[in-house]
Amino acid sequence: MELRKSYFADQRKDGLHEIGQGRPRLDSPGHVTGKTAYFADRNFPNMLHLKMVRSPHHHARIRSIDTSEAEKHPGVVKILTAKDVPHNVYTILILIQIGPEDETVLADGKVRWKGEAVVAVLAETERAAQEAAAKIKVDYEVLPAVFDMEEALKPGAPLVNEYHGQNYYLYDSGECRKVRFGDVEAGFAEADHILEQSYQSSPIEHAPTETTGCVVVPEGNDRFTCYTNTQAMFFTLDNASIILQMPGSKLHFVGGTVGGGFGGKVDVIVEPIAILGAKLTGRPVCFIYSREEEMQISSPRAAEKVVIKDGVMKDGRIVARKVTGYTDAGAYSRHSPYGAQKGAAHYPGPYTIPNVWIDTYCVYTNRTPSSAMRGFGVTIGDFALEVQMDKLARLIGMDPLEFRFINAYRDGDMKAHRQPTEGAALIECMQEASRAADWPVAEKFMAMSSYTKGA
Amino acid sequence: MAIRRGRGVAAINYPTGMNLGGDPTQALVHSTPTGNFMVTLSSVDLGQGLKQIMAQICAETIGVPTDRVIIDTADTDTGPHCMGTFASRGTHRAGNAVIQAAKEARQVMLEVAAEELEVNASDLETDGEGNILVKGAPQKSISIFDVALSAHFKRGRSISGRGMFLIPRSYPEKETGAMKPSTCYAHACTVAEVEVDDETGEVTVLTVKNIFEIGRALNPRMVEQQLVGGSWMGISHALYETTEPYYPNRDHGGTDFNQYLMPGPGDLAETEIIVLERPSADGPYGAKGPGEMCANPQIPAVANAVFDAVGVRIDTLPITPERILRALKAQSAN
Amino acid sequence: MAKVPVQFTLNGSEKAEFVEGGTTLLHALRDKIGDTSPKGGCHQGTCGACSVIIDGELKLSCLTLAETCGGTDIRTTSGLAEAGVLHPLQRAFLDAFATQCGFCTPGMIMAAKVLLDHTPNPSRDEVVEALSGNICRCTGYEPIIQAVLTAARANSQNAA
Amino acid sequence: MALALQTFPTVRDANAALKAAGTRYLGGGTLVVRAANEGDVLVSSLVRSTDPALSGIAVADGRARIGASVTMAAIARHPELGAIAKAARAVGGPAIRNMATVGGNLFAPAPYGDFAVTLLALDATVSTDDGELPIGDFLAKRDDNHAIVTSVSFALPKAESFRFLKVSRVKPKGVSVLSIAAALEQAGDGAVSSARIALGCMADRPMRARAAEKALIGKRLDRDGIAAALAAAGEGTSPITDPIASAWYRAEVLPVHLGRLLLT
Repeated sequence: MELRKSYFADQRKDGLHEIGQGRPRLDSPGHVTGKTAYFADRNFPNMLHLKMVRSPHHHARIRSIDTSEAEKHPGVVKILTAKDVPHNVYTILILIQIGPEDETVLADGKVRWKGEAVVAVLAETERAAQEAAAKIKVDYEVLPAVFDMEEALKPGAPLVNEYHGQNYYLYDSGECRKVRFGDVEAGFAEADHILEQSYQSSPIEHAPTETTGCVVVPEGNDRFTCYTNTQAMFFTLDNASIILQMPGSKLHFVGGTVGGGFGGKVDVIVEPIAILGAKLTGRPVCFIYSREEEMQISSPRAAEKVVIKDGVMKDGRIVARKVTGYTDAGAYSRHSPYGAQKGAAHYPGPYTIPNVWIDTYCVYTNRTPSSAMRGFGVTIGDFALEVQMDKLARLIGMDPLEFRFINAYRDGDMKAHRQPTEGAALIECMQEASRAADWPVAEKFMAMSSYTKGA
Repeated sequence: MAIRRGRGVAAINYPTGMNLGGDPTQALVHSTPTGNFMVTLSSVDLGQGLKQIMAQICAETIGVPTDRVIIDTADTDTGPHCMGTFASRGTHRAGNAVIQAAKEARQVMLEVAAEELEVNASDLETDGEGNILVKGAPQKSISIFDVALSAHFKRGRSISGRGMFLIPRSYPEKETGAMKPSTCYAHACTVAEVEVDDETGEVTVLTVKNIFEIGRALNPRMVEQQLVGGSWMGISHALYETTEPYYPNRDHGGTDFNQYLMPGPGDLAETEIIVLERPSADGPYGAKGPGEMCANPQIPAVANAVFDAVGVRIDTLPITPERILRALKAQSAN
Repeated sequence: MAKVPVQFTLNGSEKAEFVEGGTTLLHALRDKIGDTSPKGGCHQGTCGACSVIIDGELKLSCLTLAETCGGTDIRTTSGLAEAGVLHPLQRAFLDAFATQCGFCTPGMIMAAKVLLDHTPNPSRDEVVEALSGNICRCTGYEPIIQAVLTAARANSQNAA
Repeated sequence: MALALQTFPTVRDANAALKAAGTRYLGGGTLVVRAANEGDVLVSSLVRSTDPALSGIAVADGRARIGASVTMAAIARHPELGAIAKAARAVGGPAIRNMATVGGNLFAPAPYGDFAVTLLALDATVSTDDGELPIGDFLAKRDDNHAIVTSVSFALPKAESFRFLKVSRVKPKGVSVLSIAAALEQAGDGAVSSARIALGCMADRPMRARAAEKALIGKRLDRDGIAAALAAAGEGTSPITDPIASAWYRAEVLPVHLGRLLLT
């Protein structure tokens, strides 16, 4: 890696003592000796293991659940169903006033995705929990399911989630988050070329080497210590407090040393049910996702569809951009309404475009609920935007890098969401890329600056 | 058979911190009797190195070497609230909270030192090595070790501070979407060079040249770690990864690391990283959040390079050999 | 429940435990003996985080039943440093900033150790092959490859 | 119930114990211990045998006999098995190769079982206490097999007459998009005199590409000579679809990779 100090030197104070120094990491000696303590490295006597019975169907009504055989299985200590969870219907963003509550800790009457948690089994060993789980009989009435976002948005599509009442998240702005800037239709009318293209992704897993999990220990004083690899301590504690209807003062969360997160450990899934298990049995409980659960049960990055329509001039200026983004939330909200909204704030990308129209939808389908991941709301949008930029450049016969210089945002430019640009540095990154990759661009672009339009 | 070569470029920006703000983080800093500094947080280290960076930020602000700072984090019985580690917010939000707490502790430290040296606190500075000096008269000095002892056992002062950082929440205007999503943005431009086997659709990423503007590289070695790993993940997203290979069909989802595809150690592109620093106005020592955005520009850069190589557009991620081969067959059929 | 005795040498010291039938070596090491340096990343044999060295060979402790290890010599990353002095591989991982979250690190170091035990001066390709059963999600592998190559060079200089 | 492991000194005793319901044979553990870890409660009991015959490698008179417990790593490093070392090295990473056995590989469902593909191309014989079976017959009936495989034997190919290719998405280790093993004899003029080609991932278990084999006889290994074989390569295949690749893709690239292997 090279630090190119020549850029922005006037804005930077060098000569600090600790900042800017490549100091060795204080946690690395623990990593290389295997001494770093992750949550699962704590072992407690009499610990119970929690295994989940999951839905084999994408969408089904639960007619009945029979746990009688499983309860008799040797080693089984407790079996939990929806009725055991004090506040079973929840949503995590309720903490920042984004509702409605739309998800069940344990399925109650219905399952909405294949893999949804239905019954929790607590047993002396993992093996006993697995054997007992296999003896639980759930009688399902399979319902029609919808997997495709466009199908889900059509009238008459199977309703995924009754708590929403329709297969999209209802923002205060309506069925989507909107950004309106300038007059996009006038921009298209004025443009030399119009290009409308559609981009698609499928779900992506965080795949941290350490799977999601926690170990909960009753402290004997009506408090519970939860050793967890959550990415957000109080967010998880406070949501657990709501779900369990237990004062936050009874909960003690310990974590902060995590074997990779990438956004995959900000849902509140394992902790509440494990705490409930510890409370009802009075024993330590561990609930750790298997790798298969991490891959297919934990929230992935959402699949997205992005439709971009651009109006571009022969001289390279983009004069209008309309973006319609669809985020496949799966069956429940989790962080997806936030992510779709973040997309609306991000479009039309780091470019100054006078006429912009953005709609971003959060769509419900019968698949594993998606949630946050590294680059949340932006990663797939950037793929779409930057492939579109390449297509536009080729459409007008211009070098793709030069085309970006023409449209790059600079300090003071008004963004579509009506904030003036501050601290821009796209131009300088592209100038350095031109040099590093031996991709020459016209001298006028190498002379540009993010500071002002004229410079 | 032909191996065809192409290159592509992409340029991106990325917001630092939770979209629309409203995401507070607090920190507490106090001195031990011998002048070591404890930073108490509830922020989570996912492996990116938050603990180390908070130690360096505290050390810089107090004026001691980093090895005199201890990080106590993520115990909710002791650490004050942090919204969490996500949205490229850890360094920016927690770092600002640590600076505020450390500044308050530093002020008490300087006041105690001023009493010991019989000067005004405003005339004092730190040398970054654990000493407090009188500006312009460095021979007149006292060690932070002695200041802490004095504060504890002689003067009854608590060398401590509280920090809180909050970007007030912005609410989007319903009809126009007017809003303030973030206060600072990181930037990147990537040029990728690929080879595509036009009989099998297999892609080899030969080189990626990544230029990242990240505000300030607080610890350049750790910045490098993030950026190299992120660049790998970007290529991985471009060409390999999905839990639903036949989306929206739900069948054949991978359940292990054999089926969930990511580039192995034999698939690595030659990776060049160049970092620019335009300090952010409100970042700790000018820092922004580079951890997420570093994995974004490779995806479209690789996609554009594939087109440059073989003349087909794959607008669906991941860009698998199958998708390329199907497109090549459609291309030759036309 | 029926317990079975197992006895082996772990990092030079004798261990004897009773385990439940079917207990993997990974669980025996972590839950019974208290050596948590091997990590359970998948319990499928696909991530390498649980790698240990048994009688000189790299093995996956998650797929090895403890009761099949009677009389063996088992080495783990926690036993690599001698009297607090880091092994050259551990030193090289530190110097190369080859750890981020650290969860894959003990397994990586085991895989690298067996390589260097048999091939003191490996080529890059040999390092890549040696690490190929171990997943890292943070680093992009390159710093780890560099750490192993550096450790090999340090070893050969010491030997010279 | 905890998983019980019974160890027997002889294959005979182990075979007897294997008859109990819910019992499976423990080889290297890469299949059966994984299944147990993943919650396969149908397996309640494991059987293994320490019979030394299971772990021997014997090479004599141009034939090799490899005990069923011999690992991929042991094959890869055996000085007299150099011709097939590449195929053994194609299995897993180093730790898996130190555990995975020849016997286990015969039962590994696609996309695993690359070494079995090799054994099929070598026309190996699979031995159990019940007798010997040609590997093709063994693979066809492997789901009903209840006798412990004790060894495999085959005529050792000359290095230049055995070719192996495994195509993976992930390098250097990754599971198969497909694998191909070919045992080819050529006459003095270069014309192919005999050919056995085995394919992995082209069905749920290794299979022979008999039409391609037939099309190669009498042909030289050049672009024109192999054309008919490549055209026939897919005959009788029903490739698997899995997270690695679809049946369509596997079918499309089979002739490409077969062509490359034959022209090397």
